[in-house]
Amino acid sequence: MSALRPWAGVALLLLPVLIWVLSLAANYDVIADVDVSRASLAPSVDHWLGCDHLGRDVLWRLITASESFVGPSLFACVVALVIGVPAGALSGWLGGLPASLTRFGLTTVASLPRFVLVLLVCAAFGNSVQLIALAAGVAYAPTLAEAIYARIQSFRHRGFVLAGQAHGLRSGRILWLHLLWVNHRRLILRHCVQLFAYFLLLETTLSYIGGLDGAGSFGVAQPDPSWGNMIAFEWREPQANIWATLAPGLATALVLLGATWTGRSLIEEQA
Amino acid sequence: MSVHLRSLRILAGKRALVSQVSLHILPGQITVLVGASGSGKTLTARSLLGLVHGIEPGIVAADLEIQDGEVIHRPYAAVDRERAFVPVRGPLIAWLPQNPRAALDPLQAVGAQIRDCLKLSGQNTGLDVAPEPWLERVSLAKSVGRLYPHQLSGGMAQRVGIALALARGSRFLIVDEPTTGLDPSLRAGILEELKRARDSGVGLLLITHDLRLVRQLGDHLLVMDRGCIVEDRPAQDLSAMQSAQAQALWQATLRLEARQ
Amino acid sequence: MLLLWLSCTPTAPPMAPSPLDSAWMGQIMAQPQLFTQTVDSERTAWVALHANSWRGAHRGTGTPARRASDLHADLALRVAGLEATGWERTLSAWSPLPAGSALPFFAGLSALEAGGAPTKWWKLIDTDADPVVLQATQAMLKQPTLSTRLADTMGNPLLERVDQHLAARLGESEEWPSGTAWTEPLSSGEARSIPDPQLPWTLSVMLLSTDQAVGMEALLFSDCLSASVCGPDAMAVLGVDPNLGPSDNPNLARSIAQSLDQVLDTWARDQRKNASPEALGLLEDLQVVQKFRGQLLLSLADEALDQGHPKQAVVLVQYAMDLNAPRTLGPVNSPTHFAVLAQAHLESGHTREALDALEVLTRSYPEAVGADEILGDLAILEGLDRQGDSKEN
Amino acid sequence: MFSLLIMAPLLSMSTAGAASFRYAEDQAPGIVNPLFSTTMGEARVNELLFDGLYSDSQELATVPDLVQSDELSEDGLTLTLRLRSDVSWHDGRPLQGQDVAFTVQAMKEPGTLSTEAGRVSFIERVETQGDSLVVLHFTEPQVRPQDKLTFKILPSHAFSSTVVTRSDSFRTRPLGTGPYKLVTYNDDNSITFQANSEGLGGKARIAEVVMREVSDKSYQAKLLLYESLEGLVRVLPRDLAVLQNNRKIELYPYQTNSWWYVGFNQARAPFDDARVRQAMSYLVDVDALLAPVGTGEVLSGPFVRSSPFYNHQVSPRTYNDTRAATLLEEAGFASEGGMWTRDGEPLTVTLSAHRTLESAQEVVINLQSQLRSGGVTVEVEFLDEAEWKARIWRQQDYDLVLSQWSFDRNEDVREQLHSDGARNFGSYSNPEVDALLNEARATRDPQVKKAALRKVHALASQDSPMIFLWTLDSYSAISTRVDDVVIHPFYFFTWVRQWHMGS
Repeated sequence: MSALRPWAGVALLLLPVLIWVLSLAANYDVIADVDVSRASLAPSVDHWLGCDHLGRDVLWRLITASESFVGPSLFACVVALVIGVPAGALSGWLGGLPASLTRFGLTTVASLPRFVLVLLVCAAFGNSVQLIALAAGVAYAPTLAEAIYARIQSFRHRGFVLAGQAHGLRSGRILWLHLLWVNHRRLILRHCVQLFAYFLLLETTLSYIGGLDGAGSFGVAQPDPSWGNMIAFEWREPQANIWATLAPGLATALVLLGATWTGRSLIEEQA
Repeated sequence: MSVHLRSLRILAGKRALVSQVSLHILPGQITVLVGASGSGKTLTARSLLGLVHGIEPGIVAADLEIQDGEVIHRPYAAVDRERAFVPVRGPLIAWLPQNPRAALDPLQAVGAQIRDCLKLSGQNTGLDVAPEPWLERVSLAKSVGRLYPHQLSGGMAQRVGIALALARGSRFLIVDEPTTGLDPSLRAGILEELKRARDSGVGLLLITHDLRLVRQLGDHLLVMDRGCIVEDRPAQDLSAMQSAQAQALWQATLRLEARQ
Repeated sequence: MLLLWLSCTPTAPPMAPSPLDSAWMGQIMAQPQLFTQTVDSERTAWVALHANSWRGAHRGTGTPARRASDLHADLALRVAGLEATGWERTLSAWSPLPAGSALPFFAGLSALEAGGAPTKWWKLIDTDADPVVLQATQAMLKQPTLSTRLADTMGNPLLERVDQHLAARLGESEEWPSGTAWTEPLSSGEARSIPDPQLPWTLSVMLLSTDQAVGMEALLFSDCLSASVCGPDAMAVLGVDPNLGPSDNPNLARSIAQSLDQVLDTWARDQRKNASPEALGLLEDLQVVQKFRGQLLLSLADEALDQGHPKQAVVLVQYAMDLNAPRTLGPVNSPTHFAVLAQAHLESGHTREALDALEVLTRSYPEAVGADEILGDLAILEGLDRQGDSKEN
Repeated sequence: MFSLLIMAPLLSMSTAGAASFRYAEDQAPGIVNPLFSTTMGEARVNELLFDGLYSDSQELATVPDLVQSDELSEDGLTLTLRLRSDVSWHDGRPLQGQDVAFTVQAMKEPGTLSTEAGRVSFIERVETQGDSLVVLHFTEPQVRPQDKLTFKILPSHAFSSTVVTRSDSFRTRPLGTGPYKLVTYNDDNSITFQANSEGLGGKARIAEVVMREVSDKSYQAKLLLYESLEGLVRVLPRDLAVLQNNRKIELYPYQTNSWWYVGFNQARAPFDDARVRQAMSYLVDVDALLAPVGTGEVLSGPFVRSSPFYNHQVSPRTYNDTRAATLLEEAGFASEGGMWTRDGEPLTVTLSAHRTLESAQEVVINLQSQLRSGGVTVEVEFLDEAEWKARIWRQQDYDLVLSQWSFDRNEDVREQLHSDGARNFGSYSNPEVDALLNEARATRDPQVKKAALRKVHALASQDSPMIFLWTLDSYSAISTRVDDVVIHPFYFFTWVRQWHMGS
């Protein structure tokens, strides 16, 4: 089991990505799918997970909901990488004043709780998933940068770095290729997996809260589906198809589990 | 082409770690730098490459001059040091640190690292970047290319280090304590490799505390003690060494040999 | 409280059988096949009776059809009463009455039907009114009674219509009165349409049957525990004091309704523990408890109206209703509920709310349209000098 | 889990004083000023704070409130009122005739832009004689002017001018003569009211009333069940069953004359064209819109089905895409790839809905879906109270609105449908409708009024200034701890003085 776990984790993580591709390829219209004659249908051959209380196909919405987090969370990862990796790597490599300044800046960002930071950004600049992704990426960057900083600093004077320099490898090449790519890509990947999971949870939470007040003030607003707003939309309905509430919750749990397993396997092999 | 280092002085605070050191490395010759631990020999060697980290600003002054053809004259200065050494590191001088395994990227296969050096050297562009010939040149099996540093024995690591330097195409090679921790047969093999390198025209600076090496393959001998060169002479007839420190070292070596 | 607690403990002696056990509900719970036997012969009519869709039921034959017919007759009588009140109040409040209109003629007819004095209305008929109206009024003034047929209708359509009603009531004609409205031009160019105030009265006479049913057929779905114990009496037997008190206190009505709920809840709980699955199916499918409860409260509401306590009546009917389908006739919400509610609202001055209740009736019972229209006029009159207010949300 | 987190602070308020009546509104009124109330929530708060010259008895007859005695002149042109001498404002100052004069003048004042101006248009001027004698002069003879004098009276000394603005500080420091006075606006948007010991007929029996803002209606029912509230103004249809079965809660029918609609901004293309509006209404399947909201009745015009004015000959529009297509083509639209365009521009509209409108989300999503299938793109925005008043009422900057109108028992739609109506923010204008509305207001023959308004119903249905949706039955739920509750069918708190907390 423990040997299978990393693979199961990766499989669970890849699942939403595959679903995302499927959803982009498919021609499901989230807006026009309402059909109250199908309200709260139980799962059947035509609708594998049944329908929600407006008669929309739960499975299709579950699939389409991947659009609300897969792309944005990848974007969040890119943002975190673009900010966190250079900041951490350069301050670790250079040390001294540049490192102090960069780390001061990052610590300032990190001192705000991430969730609060995201909410602040939403409140100030409006509520869109891309913006939330940007905020999440920025909010996560200090964590990534700090991790990389610590590692680069400890690797900075290892023999092979000196040898590489002696061989005439340019600092940039040693830093980016040998230190970051060859030696720390797992670390970076693990942080990306963590951020992916974090963003999924964030988006789901925000969309859930947004879905509760019926007006979609946070996160993804109906009719666009999100696993969070799907739960919020259904759970108060006394006659709801139980799958319409459970399925998005289970999907979230599975992907998070996948992220945990994958992340753990990346740590184990690192050591 | 030869390397000349003149008047090197390295300070840590007010204490001089190295003072007034001058040395020359000539192509096709092995210069052996001998000294007890802490005598400043590794520091001197690294200063040739501008790799004196952690004690800066420690170098007060030195002239590094590489003659013949492209003459580079670099008065040491705190400013812009890194860039000043770019043309030196690799194409001119390679360095094999004391623990050769630590000098290899732990997470990259040996072959890939040799390939990197080949690419860097610029001499093997295009298709001919296979690491195998270089492994063979240092008497290693081709399959070693697929191994990672932690899978190498000490001797193999040392050979890989030499192969890297050769692949890099450096004119000069600084070898720090190549035989430490090796059993006699392996030691002989490594010395053989170094000789072959010398014979191919590479100038070597061999750093060791073992005077026996000087006898086996030295062309020129430098003895350091407490940051100063105390003996600077051809490697023949070691018994005629002038300084008391060098003599003491020589006697110690003889006693060691006798015991063995 | 202590008693309740005792009844819940397993060591308590078994409770005395509830009077409900011997009533129709208890019987069908004990012997579900009895229910099947009873309804098998006239299944359609019984289903319609259960759903309180009387118009459908009384077209059938047999006991359920006759019972539905009786209930419909009762409803028609209630609607007639509402309409009579509506005519009286509307025309009293209407000032000045439109000149030359036939309205007072119909007001007089309505008053006569309700056992009141028609003359004060008929005397209001202007001499410049439609000659047909004038002629009919004069004829009616000469014979102000509706117990015998008219001596001579003189080809007057209004008199002919009155005579048609009388013929139908006396069984001298098989023809049902048409119930079409009387129209006359309005100043604004539209038509004034006056509903026939006699229609519900005639219906109530024609629909009333002489039901001979006994036993389960007579009692099923009724508000009776036995043939002799019905309505408020049944409540007393069940241990709920149906005394509505001297004043129109809605709180008292609420507490009566709540104590009734306790009795019925206890019984239903016992049934759920002990009854056979088949019987339990009946309990749920037929909504036995809700239906019986609704009927009892309705009869108490009727009682409250008789005592001049309309606020209590409103509370009791609202308790009796199934609020999940508040504007739909169904097994719990019978047409009588809406008729009683309309009357209670009307008597407490809430004419507009009475219309809410009446409107539900007009959808299935066109004879209520007349009452709805005339009470609508009353509601308008009451608001004529008011300024409407409207708000968002 | 999240719901618990959100509810935690709400539950904590259950420890508030036992003698207070706490009721929930979806949204706290932003403005407490009877000159500008547009929502039911505001009307209810006004009822607690202010009194009118006259008000409704429980039998819904007009009875004097601030008035001691009155006398109508024989020509019906003047009404002389003697105010009660025992009434004072919440700050202790006595009620005076000039307060009445001020209120009427402020409502009439063009600069005030009161939404209630229509209520005093029949008063020509107000004269005061001494402190307590007020003479009202009417523009035309009145029969029962008392019935029209139920508007709330404001204290003249709290204002500097009869031109009052919405932002006047009075809105947060209201001063009335009503049974309750406003004590505090609390941090959680709730408002605390305390019984006014100087009130008419003595102090109200419940010492404190608290209005709580609970924007999520689903929690309102839960808070009532957990005894964190004593009253819900309006219960969601889906909570009815639970509340009806709960012995600690009484349900009271409330506010039945209300209907939902989707309004068009007719001052703006393409909805200035009746054909486009009709086409849109043919693209909507109202039954399907209603199904997820609850049980209600689909309407064909601006009256509820039980209204005497409802025209039963007009049937509600039903979905008819071919009819819609014909109308849109006549209006110059063409179908491209299933979507309607005119001059190359796709038919894209924004639907604005009030953030707290219950079940709005379901309706909006459903409507969006139906119109998408019909070839119209709908974008949705939810507005909060302030935005709503600014964008919809004042600037009339919108395409479509989803909202609900509630009427008192007169069901006077003049303000909504007359071209100069104060609530006609959709700019509907039809001279025939104007004439009929005027006739309906002028006549004293109920059947003429009925005929006129039934015709208005038919015309409005034809012109489609809005898509008339439905009416829902609504109930208030009040804890059985509160006794002698009688709810006014429109203003709710009119008879709150007699309510009391039982043992």
